[in-house]
Amino acid sequence: MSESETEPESRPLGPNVRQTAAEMATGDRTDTLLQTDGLVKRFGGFTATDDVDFGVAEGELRCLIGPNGAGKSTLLKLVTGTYEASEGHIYYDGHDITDLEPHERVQRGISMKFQVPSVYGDLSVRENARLPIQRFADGAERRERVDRAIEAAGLTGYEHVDASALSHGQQQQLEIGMAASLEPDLLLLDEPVAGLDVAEREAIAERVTRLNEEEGIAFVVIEHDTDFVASIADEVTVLHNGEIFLEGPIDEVKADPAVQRIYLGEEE
Amino acid sequence: MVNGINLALQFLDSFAFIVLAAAGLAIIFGIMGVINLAHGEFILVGAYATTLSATKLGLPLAAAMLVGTLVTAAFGVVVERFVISGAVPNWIGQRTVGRDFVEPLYDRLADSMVATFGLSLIMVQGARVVFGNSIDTVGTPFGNIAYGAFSYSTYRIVLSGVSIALLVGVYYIFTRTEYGMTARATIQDEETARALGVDTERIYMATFAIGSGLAGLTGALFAPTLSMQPTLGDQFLVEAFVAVVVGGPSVVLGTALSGGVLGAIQAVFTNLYGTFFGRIALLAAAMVALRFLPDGITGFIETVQSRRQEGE
Amino acid sequence: SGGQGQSGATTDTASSADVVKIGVLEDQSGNFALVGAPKHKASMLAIEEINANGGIDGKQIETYATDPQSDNQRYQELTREMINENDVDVLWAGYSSATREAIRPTIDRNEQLYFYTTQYEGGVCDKYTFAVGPTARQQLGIVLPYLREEFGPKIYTIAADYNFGQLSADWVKVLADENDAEVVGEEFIPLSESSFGSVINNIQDADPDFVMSMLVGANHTAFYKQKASAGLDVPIGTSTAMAQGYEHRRLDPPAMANIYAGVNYMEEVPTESNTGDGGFVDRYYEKYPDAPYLNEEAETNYFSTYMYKKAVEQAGTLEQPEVIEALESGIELGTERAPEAPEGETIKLDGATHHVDHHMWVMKADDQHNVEAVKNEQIPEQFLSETVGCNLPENPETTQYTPVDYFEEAE
Amino acid sequence: MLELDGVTAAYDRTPILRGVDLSVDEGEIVGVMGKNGVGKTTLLKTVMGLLEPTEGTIRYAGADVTSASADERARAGIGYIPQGRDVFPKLTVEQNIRMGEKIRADSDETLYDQIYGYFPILDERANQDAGTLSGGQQQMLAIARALVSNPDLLLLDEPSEGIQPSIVGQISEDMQAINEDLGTTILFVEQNLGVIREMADRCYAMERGEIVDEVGPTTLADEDAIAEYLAV
Amino acid sequence: MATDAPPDGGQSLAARVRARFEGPNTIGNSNGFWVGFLVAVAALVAFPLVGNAEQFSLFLVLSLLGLSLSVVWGYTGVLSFGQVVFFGLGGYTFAVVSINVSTPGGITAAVLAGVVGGGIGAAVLGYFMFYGGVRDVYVTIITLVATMVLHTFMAQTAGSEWTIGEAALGGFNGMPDIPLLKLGVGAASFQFMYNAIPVWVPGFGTVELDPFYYLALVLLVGTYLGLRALVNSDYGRAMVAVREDEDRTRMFGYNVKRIKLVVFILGGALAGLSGVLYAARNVFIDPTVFTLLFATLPVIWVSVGGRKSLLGAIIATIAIEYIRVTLGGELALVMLGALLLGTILFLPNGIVPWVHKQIRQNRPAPADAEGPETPDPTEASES
Ligand SMILES: Nc1ncnc2c1ncn2[C@@H]1O[C@H](COP(=O)(O)OP(=O)(O)OP(=O)(O)O)[C@@H](O)[C@H]1O
Ligand SMILES: Nc1ncnc2c1ncn2[C@@H]1O[C@H](COP(=O)(O)OP(=O)(O)OP(=O)(O)O)[C@@H](O)[C@H]1O
Ligand SMILES: NC(N)=O
Ligand SMILES: [Mg+2]
Ligand SMILES: [Mg+2]
Repeated sequence: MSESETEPESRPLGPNVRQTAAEMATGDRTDTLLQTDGLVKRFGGFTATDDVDFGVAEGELRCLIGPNGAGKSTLLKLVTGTYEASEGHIYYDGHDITDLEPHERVQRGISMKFQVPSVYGDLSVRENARLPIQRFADGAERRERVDRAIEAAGLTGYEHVDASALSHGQQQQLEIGMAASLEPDLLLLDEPVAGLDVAEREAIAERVTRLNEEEGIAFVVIEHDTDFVASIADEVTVLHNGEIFLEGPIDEVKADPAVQRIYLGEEE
Repeated sequence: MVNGINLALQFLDSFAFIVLAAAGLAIIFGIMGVINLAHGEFILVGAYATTLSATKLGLPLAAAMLVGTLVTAAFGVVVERFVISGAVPNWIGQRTVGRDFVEPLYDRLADSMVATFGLSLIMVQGARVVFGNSIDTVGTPFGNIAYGAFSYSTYRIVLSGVSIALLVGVYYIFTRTEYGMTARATIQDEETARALGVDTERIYMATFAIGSGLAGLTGALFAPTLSMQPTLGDQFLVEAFVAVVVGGPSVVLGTALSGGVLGAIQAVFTNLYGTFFGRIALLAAAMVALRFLPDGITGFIETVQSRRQEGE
Repeated sequence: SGGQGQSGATTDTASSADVVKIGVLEDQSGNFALVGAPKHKASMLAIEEINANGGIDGKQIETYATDPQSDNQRYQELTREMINENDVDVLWAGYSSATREAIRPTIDRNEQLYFYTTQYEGGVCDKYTFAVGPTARQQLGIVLPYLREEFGPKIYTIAADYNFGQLSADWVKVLADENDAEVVGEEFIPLSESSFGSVINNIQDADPDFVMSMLVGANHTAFYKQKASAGLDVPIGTSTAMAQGYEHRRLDPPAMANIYAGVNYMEEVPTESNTGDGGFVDRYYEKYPDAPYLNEEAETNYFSTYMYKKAVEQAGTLEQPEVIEALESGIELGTERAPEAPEGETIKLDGATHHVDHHMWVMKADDQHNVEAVKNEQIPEQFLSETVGCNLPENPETTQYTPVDYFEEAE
Repeated sequence: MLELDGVTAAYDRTPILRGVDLSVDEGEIVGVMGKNGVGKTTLLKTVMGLLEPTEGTIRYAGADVTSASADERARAGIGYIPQGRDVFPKLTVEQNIRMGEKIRADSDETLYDQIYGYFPILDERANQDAGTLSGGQQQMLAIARALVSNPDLLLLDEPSEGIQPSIVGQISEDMQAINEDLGTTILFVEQNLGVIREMADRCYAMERGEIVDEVGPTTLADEDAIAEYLAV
Repeated sequence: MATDAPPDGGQSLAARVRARFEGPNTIGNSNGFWVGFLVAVAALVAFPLVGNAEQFSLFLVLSLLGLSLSVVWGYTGVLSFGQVVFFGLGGYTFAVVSINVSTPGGITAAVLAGVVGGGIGAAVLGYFMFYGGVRDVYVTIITLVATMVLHTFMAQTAGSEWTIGEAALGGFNGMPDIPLLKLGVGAASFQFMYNAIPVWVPGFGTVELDPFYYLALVLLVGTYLGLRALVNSDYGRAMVAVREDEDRTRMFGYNVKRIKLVVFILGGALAGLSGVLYAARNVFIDPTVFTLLFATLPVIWVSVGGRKSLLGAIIATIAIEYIRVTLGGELALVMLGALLLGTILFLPNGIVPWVHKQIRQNRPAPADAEGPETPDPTEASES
C-alpha cells in the first residue's frame, strides 16, 4: 500500500493521546479510560494498524472513520482481544490489558458489537437479552434489566421470537442492547447502522446519545454514514493506512481537504 | 537393528498407506464437509470390483483396477443422488407431496456421520450376503527386489510412487483447474455460486464421484496385497481421518504433509521398537499435532509464512 | 439376575423333558463370520443327524440359534437370553477367547453347561466350561518339534498382540526349550495392522531357520501375501493359518507355500471318517453345497455335540450337574464309531480338565496350495493336567491359568 | 426486459412477497426502496431464482423464467450482487472474480481493466483470501465479480452498504456509466438516499411484501419526498 | 442454577420446584409432558412384571452414556468421539479397585473411583484440548484418536506385568473377576447383582425383582432431572450460548474455555458412571468398549434422538440398543443401517424434536394455554 505523501512523519502528541505509557504504567489516573501505545497488527506481510496511539476519555463518545481497509475494525478487535497485537500495548482504566483474555477484558468493562450482526439465531430475543445480564444480576433485578434491555431495543412484544427471524435493523438493535446491558464503561460499535433505514438510524443515534449522556458510557463508533456520525459525535478520529491521520471535531475534519480526498470524496 | 534402506522403504510404505487411505476422504470430508464413515466401504467396493473383474472376468490386473475405480465412482454418484444430496428422494417428494423430503447432508458433519454409518452397515452386510464371507484374491504382481540379506515387494514401492502421482494430480485438479475452483466456491457458498451461473448439483455430483473414485482406486491398488473380506475397509478409516484432519485446511497438500510426517514417525518407531510402538506413536503424534497445530499442518505453514513475511 | 424365568435354569427340566434344548451362538456376520459360519453349520449338521437317528435318549433336539454378529455385547445379552428365557440344557458359543471371557461370568453364575470349541491359548479350568478345541500347547506341540527336526533350532515368532498371541508365543518359548531350540526374535502385531514390510525385514534380519506365526484375523492374513511378494521363503509353522480361515483356498498361490499348520483338523485331514466316501466332508457339503470350507472349529462343534449326546445318554437325564458328571467320567469318541471323530483315532474328553486329548496333524501347503499331512500323533492336554493340576470333579473352580506362572522360559 | 406479475414468495410457509407486480425496461435503472424487512432482498432473490415463487410469473427477455434455476438465469445474463458481501471467503480475490467471469464465454479483457480501474485495491490484493478483506473491500469485490460477467440485467442489493463515502459516490457514477456504455439494465435496492436519487431513472416503494408506489423522475428530484418514502 | 428469588411469593412450592426443571433448553414444559413423564417412569417401575428387566437394565445403563454426550455435544457444542474413553476408564477403574478391595465398602468406593476416574480422564484430555485452543472437528478427531490409543494399548495388556494389585487388566480378553456390586459398608450393605428380591404384587403374585434394574432406573431418572435442571439454569444457558457462538459468548464476559472444560468433565464423570454400571452389570469389562463401533454409537444415539434433547438421547439409546440386541437374521444389520439412514435423512433434527413439533402443531389452540409457548415458563424462574 502506498503511503500518503501528506502524512506527517512525526506526529506530535495529538489531543487523542490522553496519557503516556509511563503514566499508565505507574497507574497515575487521569480521566483516560482507554489508551493504546504503539499498537501494531500485521497480517502476514501486511500491516493493518501501524503504531497507533489511540485514546478515549471516560464518558467520551468518539467516532472512528476512514477509508475501507484503513484498519478500523482491526483496531477495535485488538482492544477486545479478538486479535493479538503484534506490537505495542493497550491500557485500560490504568492497567495494561494487552495480555488479557477477551472475557477478562469484558469483565473489566469493555464491550463490543461486531461489524457483522451475529445474534444467537436459535435463541429467543429474551434468552439473547438475558445472557449478558445473568452474569451479574439475579431475581427481580435481572427480570427488570432484561425487560428494560428489550424495551430499549424496541423489541417489546418480540420476546419469544427467535432472533434469526428479526429484521436486520432489529438484530442490530438487539446486539447494541446486549452489549450495553453489560453496563460497560466503554462500548465499541462497528458500523451499527449499516444497512438500516432512515428511521432505524435515527433510533440508534438517539439510543447511543442517551446511553452516553445518561449512563456515562464511553463509546467508540465506527461508521461510514457521516450524517449519522455528525448527529452523535463531536470528536472523530480518522484512520488511514493503519495510522491515525487526523483527529478533531467533526466539522473541522469534514472540511479538511485531505480527508475529503482520501475518504469523503471531492464533491462533499 | 536399523538399516537405512529398510527404514526408507518402511517410510514409503507407511506414507503410501496413509496417503492412499486418505485421498478419497480428503475430497469428501475436506472439500465437501461430509464425514463419510462408509469411506472404508467405498474402498471395499473398489477392492471387490477389481478382484472380481480379475478373477471372474479374467481381465488383466491394470484393467481390473480401472474397472474398480470406475465402479466405485459410479457407486458414489448413486450414493450422492440418493443419500448425500437427497436429489432422488426430493425429486420423488416434489412429484408426490410437492415438497422436499430431505435436506442435503453437505456441511452437516454429524448428520452425515450417522447417515454414512448406516450406509456402511448396509454395505458390509450387503457384501457378505451377496459375496459371502470372503472372495478369492489376486496375486501381487512385479515380484521383489533384493538387497543384501533383505528383499522387498516391488509392488509396494510402486504403490508409493502411485500415491505421490495421485497427490500431484488431485492437487492440480483442485487448485489449478476451473473445475477445482468452482467446486471449492460451491462448497463455500452454494447460493452465490448458483447466482454466478454454476450448476451446483453437477459440481456436487462430480466432486463426490471423484472422491469415491479415489477411494475405489485405493481399494483397487491394495486389492493384490490384502485379504478380501467385507470388513476390509475398517483398517483404513482411522488413518484416513487422522491424516486429513492433521493436514488442515488445504486438504490435498495437508494430506501429503501429514502422510509424510505421520508416515515417518510410524516408520521410525516401527523400526526401532516394533509394530505396536509404531502404531501408538502414530496415534500419539496425531494428538500432539492437533493440539499444538490447532489448524493442522497447513494452517501452521500459513502462520509460519506470515511470520516470515512479517520479519522482512 | 432378573425377575423372570431365571429361577432354576440349571435344574428345571420337568416341563421340557420331552425335548433337548440346545443353544448355539456362532458368528455369521461381523469380524468373525468367516470362521464362525462353519461352526454354526457343523453344529446344525450334527443336530440334524442326531435328530434323524432318534435324538438324544429318544428326545428330539430343539435348537435355539441366533447370530451374535461378532459383537460381545450381543453375546452377553444372548447368553442371558439362552439361559433365562430359553432355558437351554447346553450352550455352544463364541469364536474368540475374548467372547468366551465376556460370557463366562454369566455362564458360571448360572451354572450353565457350556462348550467352547475354538482352538485357544489354553488354561481355562472351569467347572461349567468344556474347552474342547485344541490348546496352543497341543497345536504348537506337534508342529514346532517337526520343524525343529526338519530345519534347525532358530525360531522367529510373530504373533497377534493380544492374549492368544502373547500366550502362544510363551508356549513357543516353552516348547523351544523342551525341543532344544531357541527363539531368536519375537514380534507382536496389533490386530488392526495390515502392513508387514518391517516385520518381513525384521525376520530377514534375524535369519531364523523357521518362523512361528500366530497371526489372527483378516488384517493379518495380508502377511502371507506380502511375505510371498517380498520373496521371503523361510518355512513357517502356524497354529492359526489355513485350518481356521482356509487362506490356502482364498489367497492366490504361492502365498501359503511352505507353511506348516499344527492342527487337530482341517478339511484335508486324510482319515477315512473324514474324506472317505460318505464321510464328514461329504455329509457337510451335501447339506451345504455352497459352503466355502469345513474348518477346524467346525469339526470341534460337530464332535462335541456327539460328546454331549453320549453324556446325556450315560447320565439318563438332562439335569446339568448330572450331565457334567457324565462328561467328567471321560467320554470317548473314535474312528470305530465313525462319523463322530473325523480328526482320527480315539479322542477322549479329559474329565479332570474338561479338555480333549486330540489327534493332532502337521499339514503342509505347497506352492500350488495343495495340502498334505506330514505328521500326526495323539497329544493330550498337558498344561492343566500335568503342570497346574486342575481337577474339576474334586475342585470345581472357574479360573484361567497362564504359562508364565509355571515356566521360567515364558517370562 | 424483466416483468413480474403477481409474484408471491415465502421462506418455509411465511409469505414474504405478496403479489408483486413490477417491470423493468431494457436500459433502465430502477430502484427499490423501503424499510428494513419489507422484502427487498427477497424480491431480488426471487428474480435471481434463488427462491421459487409460490404464485405469479417472472418473464425475462421475453421468456417465462418462473421455474428456471438460478444458474440458468445467470447464464441467460442476470447478474446478482447479494446483500452482506457473500464473497467466497477461502478463495482469493482473483479467484472470486474469475468465478464471475465463468458465466459467459464472451467476457473480454478490457472489462477487467475497467473494473480494476473502479476498485484498484482488488488488483493490489489479488492473491489475498477474500474472507480477510475488510467489510468494504468485500463489498467492492462482490460488485466487481458481478460486473465481469457483463450481465444484461444487474441486480444490486444495497451496493453502498459499508462503503466509504467517496466510493459510494463513485459507484453510482460507475453504474450509470456501465448502464450507458454497455447497455446494462439495473435493478437495485438502496437505503442511501443520495445513491437512489443519483442513479435511479424511477423507483418502486415497498411495504410489507407489496409494491405500494412507483416514483417517477420528478419526485426523485425532490429530496424531501424521497426521505418520506424511506422513513415511512 | 438460577439463584434469583421466585418472581412472586404467591407461587406454590411445587410450581417453584418444577420451574427449575423447565425452560427453552428442554423439550416438554407443559403439564401434559410431566403427566406423561410420571406415567413413563411408573411404566418403567412396573416393566419387570411383564418384560425382560435384566436385559432392559443394559439400555438404562447405556442411556447414561447417551446423556453424557448430549450435554457435551448437544448443549455445549463439543462433538466428542471420546465418551467411551471415559466410559471405559470408569469401568476399568471400578474393576481394578473392586477386585483389590472386594468388601462392600471397597466396592462402594470403587464406584466412586470409577466416576472420578472418568471425570479425571476428561479433565486431562479436556484441559489438553480446550486450553490449547483446539476447536470443532479437531476436538472430534483428537477424542477419536484417544479412543484408538486406548484400544490398541488395552488389547496388549494380557501379560502379568499389567497387573494392578490383585487385578490383571487381562488384555483383549478383559477382566472377568469383578466382584458383584454391593453398596454400603459392612453389614449395612446391599447386593444389587444376582440378588432377585421376591415381592408380592397384586395381580401378579410373588415375583422376583432385580435390584440392579431399579438402581439403574433411579440413577437414570435422577441424572435426567439433574441435567434438566442444569441446562435450564444460568450455567446451562451459558453452555448453549457457547454452542451457538463461542466468540460472541466470550464477548459477554464468559470464560468459554472453562465452561467447555467443566461440562466436559461432567460428561466424563457421567460416562464414567455409565461405565461402572456396565462393568458391574456384566461383571466384566474388556477393550471392546474402545472400539470404533462402540465409540460411534453414542453419536448415533444422540443424533437420532435429537441432539438438543436429553429425552431424545435416552429414548434413542434404548430404542437403538434394543434393536441391536434383538434384531436377528441375515439382514439385521442391513435393516439397522437403513433405519439409521432413514431417520437422519427424514428427521434431521432427531425423533423427539420431531414428535414434539407434531404434538404442538396438532394440539388444538385452547390446550396451548398450558403449552410451552404461552406464558413462557422461564418467566416464572427468571430465570
Ligand atoms: N486476517 C487477515 N489477513 C490479512 N489481511 C487482513 C486480515 N484481516 C484484515 N486484513 C486487512 O487489514 C486491513 C484492515 O482491515 P479492517 O477490517 O480493519 O478495515 P476497516 O477499516 O474496518 O474497513 P471497512 O471500513 O471496510 O470495514 C484490510 O486491508 C484487510 O484486508
Ligand atoms: N431465510 C429466511 N427465513 C425466514 N425468514 C426470512 C429469511 N430471510 C428473511 N426472512 C424474513 O423475510 C422478511 C423480509 O426479508 P428481506 O431480507 O427480504 O428484507 P429487506 O427488505 O431486504 O430488509 P433489509 O433492508 O433489512 O435488508 C423479514 O421479515 C425477514 O425476517
Ligand atoms: N481363541 C482365540 N483364537 O482367540
Ligand atoms: Mg470494518
Ligand atoms: Mg435486504
